[in-house]
Amino acid sequence: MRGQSRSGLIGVQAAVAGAIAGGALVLACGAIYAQTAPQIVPRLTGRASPMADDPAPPLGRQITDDRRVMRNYPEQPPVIPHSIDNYQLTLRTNRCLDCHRRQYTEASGAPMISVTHFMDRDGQVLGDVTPRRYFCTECHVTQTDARPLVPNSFQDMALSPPSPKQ
Amino acid sequence: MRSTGPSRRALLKGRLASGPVPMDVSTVHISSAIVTVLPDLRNSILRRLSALPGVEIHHAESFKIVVVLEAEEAGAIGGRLAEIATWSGVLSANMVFEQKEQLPDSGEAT
Amino acid sequence: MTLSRRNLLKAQAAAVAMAALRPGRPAQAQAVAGGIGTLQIKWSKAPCRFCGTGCGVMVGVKDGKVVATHGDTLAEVNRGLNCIKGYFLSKIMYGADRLTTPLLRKKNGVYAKDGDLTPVGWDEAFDTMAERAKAVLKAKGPTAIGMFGSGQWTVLEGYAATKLMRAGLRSNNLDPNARHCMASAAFAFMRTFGMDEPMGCYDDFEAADAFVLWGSNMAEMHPILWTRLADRRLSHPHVKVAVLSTFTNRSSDLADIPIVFKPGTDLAILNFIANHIITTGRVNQDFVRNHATFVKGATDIGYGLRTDHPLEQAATGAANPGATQPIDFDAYAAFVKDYTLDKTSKLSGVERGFLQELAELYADPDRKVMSLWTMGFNQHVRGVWANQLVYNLHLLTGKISEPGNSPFSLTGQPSACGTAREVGTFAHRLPADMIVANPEHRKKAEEIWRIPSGIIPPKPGYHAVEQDRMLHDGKLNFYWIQVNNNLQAAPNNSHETYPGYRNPDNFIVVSDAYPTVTAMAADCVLPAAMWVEKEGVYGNAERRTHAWRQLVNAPGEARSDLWQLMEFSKRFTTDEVWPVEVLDQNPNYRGKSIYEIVFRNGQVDKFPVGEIATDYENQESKYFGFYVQKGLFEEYASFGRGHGHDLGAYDTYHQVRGLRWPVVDGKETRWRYREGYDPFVKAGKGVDFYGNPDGKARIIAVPYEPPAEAPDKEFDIWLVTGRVLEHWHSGSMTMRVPELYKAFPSALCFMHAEDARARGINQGAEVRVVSRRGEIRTRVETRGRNRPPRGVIFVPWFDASELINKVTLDATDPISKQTDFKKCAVKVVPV
Amino acid sequence: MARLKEWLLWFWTVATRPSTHFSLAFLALGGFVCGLLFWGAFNTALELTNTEKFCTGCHEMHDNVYQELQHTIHFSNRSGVRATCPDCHVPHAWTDKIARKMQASKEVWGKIFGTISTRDKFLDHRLELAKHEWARMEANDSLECRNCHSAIAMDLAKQTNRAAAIHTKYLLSKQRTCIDCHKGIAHELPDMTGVEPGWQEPPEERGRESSIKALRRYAVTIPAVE
Repeated sequence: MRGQSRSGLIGVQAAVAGAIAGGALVLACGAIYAQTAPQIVPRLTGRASPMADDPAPPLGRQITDDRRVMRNYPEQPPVIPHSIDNYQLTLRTNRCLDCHRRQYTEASGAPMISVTHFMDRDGQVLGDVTPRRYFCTECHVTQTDARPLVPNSFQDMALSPPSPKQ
Repeated sequence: MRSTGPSRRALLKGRLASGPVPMDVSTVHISSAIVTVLPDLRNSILRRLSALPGVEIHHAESFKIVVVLEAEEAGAIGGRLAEIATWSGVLSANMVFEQKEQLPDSGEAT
Repeated sequence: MTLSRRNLLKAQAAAVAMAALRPGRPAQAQAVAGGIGTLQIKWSKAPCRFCGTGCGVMVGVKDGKVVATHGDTLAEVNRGLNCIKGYFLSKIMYGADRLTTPLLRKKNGVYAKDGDLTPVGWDEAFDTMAERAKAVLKAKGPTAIGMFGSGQWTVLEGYAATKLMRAGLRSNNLDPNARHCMASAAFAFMRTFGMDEPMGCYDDFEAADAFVLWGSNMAEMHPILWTRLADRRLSHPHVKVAVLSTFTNRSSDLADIPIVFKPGTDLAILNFIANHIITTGRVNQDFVRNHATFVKGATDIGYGLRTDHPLEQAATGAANPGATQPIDFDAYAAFVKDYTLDKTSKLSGVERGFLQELAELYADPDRKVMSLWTMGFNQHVRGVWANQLVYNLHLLTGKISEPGNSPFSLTGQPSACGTAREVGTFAHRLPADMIVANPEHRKKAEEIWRIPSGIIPPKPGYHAVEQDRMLHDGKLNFYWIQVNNNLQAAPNNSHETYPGYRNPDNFIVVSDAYPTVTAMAADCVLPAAMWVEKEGVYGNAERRTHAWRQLVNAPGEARSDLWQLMEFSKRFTTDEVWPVEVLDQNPNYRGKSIYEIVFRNGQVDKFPVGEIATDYENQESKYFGFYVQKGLFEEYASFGRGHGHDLGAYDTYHQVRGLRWPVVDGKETRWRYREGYDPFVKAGKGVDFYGNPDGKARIIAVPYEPPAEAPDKEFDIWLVTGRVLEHWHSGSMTMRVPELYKAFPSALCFMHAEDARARGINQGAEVRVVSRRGEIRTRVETRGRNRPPRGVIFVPWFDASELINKVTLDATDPISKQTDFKKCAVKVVPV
Repeated sequence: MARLKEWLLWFWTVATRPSTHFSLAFLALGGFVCGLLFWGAFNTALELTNTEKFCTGCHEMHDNVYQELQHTIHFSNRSGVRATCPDCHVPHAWTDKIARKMQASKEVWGKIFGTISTRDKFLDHRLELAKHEWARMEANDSLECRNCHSAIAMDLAKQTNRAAAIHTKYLLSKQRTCIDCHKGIAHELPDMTGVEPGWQEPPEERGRESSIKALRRYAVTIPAVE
């Protein structure tokens, strides 16, 4: 998601600039990727000879720098910036809540689970995390240092220019 | 500072504006929270809230108050919320939304 | 006016909080994901693009691009939640290597099988295709052309394809990749109830007292249904969850009864439970007497391998695997008597205690049980049996067709039910559960399609695995693949699939949005519009039909599969593809283009473009000059209306968050076959399995039979393949979303630490996974989310650079022809 | 049989007769040597019971806790330093060890009566079993952890900010001991309802200015995204 990082933009003028650049990017990508035959990116397109046995590259390393990463849009679940190896998330215990549950955040210093997680299926706000949200890893995942295979030209809503109607 | 537009490299890598960070910008954390309060203590809490630095009251109902918080330093918002949560008459102060930004220190023209 | 970024953010923050204040408000009203009005985001509903759960999402569009998505609070299925994939839907269409122009293998400016993929125009692509297809038709007739579709086709695309192939080009060689996914479930439904698809629905999650997962890792594969199951279990302590699998996985984390059994022995466990129910006298006698009959199935039915394979030669029942003969209750009881606790425990390697607890969940008359299964059951050389054996348990106890009592077959693709099954894109099927082999059914279809009788060929076509074999053997020469990545998905692909694609006699066309392994191995690649780049309809696992509008345009020259099928059909005439005698009897069909026959028959083109919602784009309709989607839907719906497959009016599906068929007088049906819920059950009947003429369901007696291949001295370990949460199927969409890719960047070999040590393999080391078919190189994970027992490894198949299907065995269930991707013998050796 | 009887008789007569051939010194010495031999044998035997091989010799341990251990960092890690069962579950000081072994004799009964002979039963007893170990380690200030992980030897700079902050706040200040926070690091956890995480403030502490300051102090140690 660093791809959409807004760092370095100065207010809206720059945002517009960014957007135009974004538009340009799409065209650029169009130009780079479409006009010629598709490039070989083994993990996506398979290898040049798909049935060959080539070495498996080393595994990506987990990112554990504790840095919050900007979301692509408000309702995107934040990614997990720390290791969760062997964190137990079972019928009997929930290691995530040991730090992120409201009553523990003060001592653990971890961000508190947002109130949206307290709403049950019928939209009632409960006293604690709703059971339907008990398994945190359904939506929140850690990241490795693997570099994206191809660019993603997704456009941040705040970077695209105000439409002419306005 | 025009140079902070997306570099050609950034462009090819599909990174929007991941150019160098200008020196004179600072981090700002903007977040919103819902403060649940006892109705009869609401007004006093509203007063205390408005007194807090970087806290704006956006909307208030009988026992729910929507506040927008702003801080320069990570965790300060959390701290402030934790603080609010300890006030008498406050049932809970829950963060709903947080965004981290790099913006110039000078408040830009609106 | 421009708004300060800071103020904008504050307004956005406030808006989100305000939305949180008001749960359950219309999702449009909380246009929060886009912040506030100044952001000018238009929100529209759509079903999720991924699995068969069928979550509703709100899609935010700004300046012709999808800029945000979030769970639809009004969608019954997910009530505002999404899984990690769903939350990243906004990015799946924007991988920079989207295909934006047709590609054709060319050398010196002309088509050549050994040429390089070169950008061409649509006309050149279609002309070359038509030329090849006509040559093949002339030389070998319609049985030499085929199409491989998908449960990711919209209902309309699937319907257009099946109609084009059967009514136009006169070939039944049309099969969906759902054959690899759902076929066993579909066959079991037909054999047991005479009618496809579940009787229950997702509402059962909130009503059941026990959940039994038979080979389904819902925690990763159906996350939103898992949230509903977890919700029920965690907020109602009396609820019990049993998870059966061949390895410990994330679903086991919620299990009260965690069971890991030896591959294939689930059949024995199922028969043991039936035996337990009978011997403890808990059979629901009334229900069984009034609503069930007993049959005995053919045994030793082989493994769907090539007929010259020794295993097929040896199988005595392989000739007619689906044969059954009627028996009575006593004969059935005697049959399952062998499956004692001891025998079953020994065979399956499961503790007696767990087996008893599991059996009690079904036997206890006061417990409502929901059985759930996916690929562990369906991708099984005895998949149809496994499905039916679960129905046995629910029928013996009468725990069926009512809230909470529900044998429920989950699906893997967004429209596996809606398109692959209901529309009938299988090689042997027609719409609404009809089959090509039945003259009555063909007649009905020909009438609705307004084509002369005798056009639809009576012989079922090649199924998925057979298609690959026929391509390989050069009997299938023109092959069009849409919305799927079969070269990565097909079993034993380095011996059967790939050689077939590269066979010089064959012409392979692939329609896809991205350059997949399959596309790169094709001779002609057509750029496809995807998801909300077109108007469409999906049908999920609970019979819910859900429609969406076109919200953005596809990039470059990419066009929807529907447009491609229709435009291509213009290049054929009846004189070229229909038999002379039929044309002689029906001269008025002479000289017509297949396009006119199939799409301009006065029904499909009945609705004017004017009926399209004014504020939405609809490229196909504007191009062809009539409301294509509505016309196709209404003609298709006429197949099912009046006999339990009823669909509502097309336009209503754009208003509601989907409706569960049968839809009668605008009312959906939640539980079929039960009076009071299902309008087709007459008053006083109570329960009526009206799919079968006698109104009764079949309880079948079939034994445990061993898998096609088992570990031996050389290939000493079981291989199980499957998916992971972060990636969907072959990963062509999710691998292009940076967050999802970074979360799970490559395939792994999940293995038991002791197995690894025994082979001198370190955690994280590179290994070769080798079978009699082929091998891949990957890395070993002994600590991950999947924890196989000794003697089993698990390898996901999403990674195009580590094609595990080079290793898998192309054995299928002999009845459903669905591949068994869960059981073959391999060895793991250090590199 | 008769032979044996004869021999016993002979031994008895000899043994009861006062020594005529051997000096007292020799006898004493002999006794001492025998004593040594016995002692050595005893300790050797004791050590044999202190190996992972012995612990996982019975299926209760092998099929449950040992399986779980193999998925954890204490079983395989970067440097290959590995903790075996006794490293964490048997005290290293001799007296504590004997004490632990005495307790263990009770476990032998458990084995004989098959208290946890199946996974099913094991899961039922897990909470009880876990509580024993937690209590023991709380009592000895997580002695077995500290045999390898010495608080003073921790390089806070090498830890993530979160870990460093929390270790500073709770471990270095001796407010908590390892096991308070690091439960279930080597095995699956039992039902944890009612078991609060180690860093949870005691009720009277909560909401105090002090801990808010602590939170701030901790928070600023997280560098901003550049």
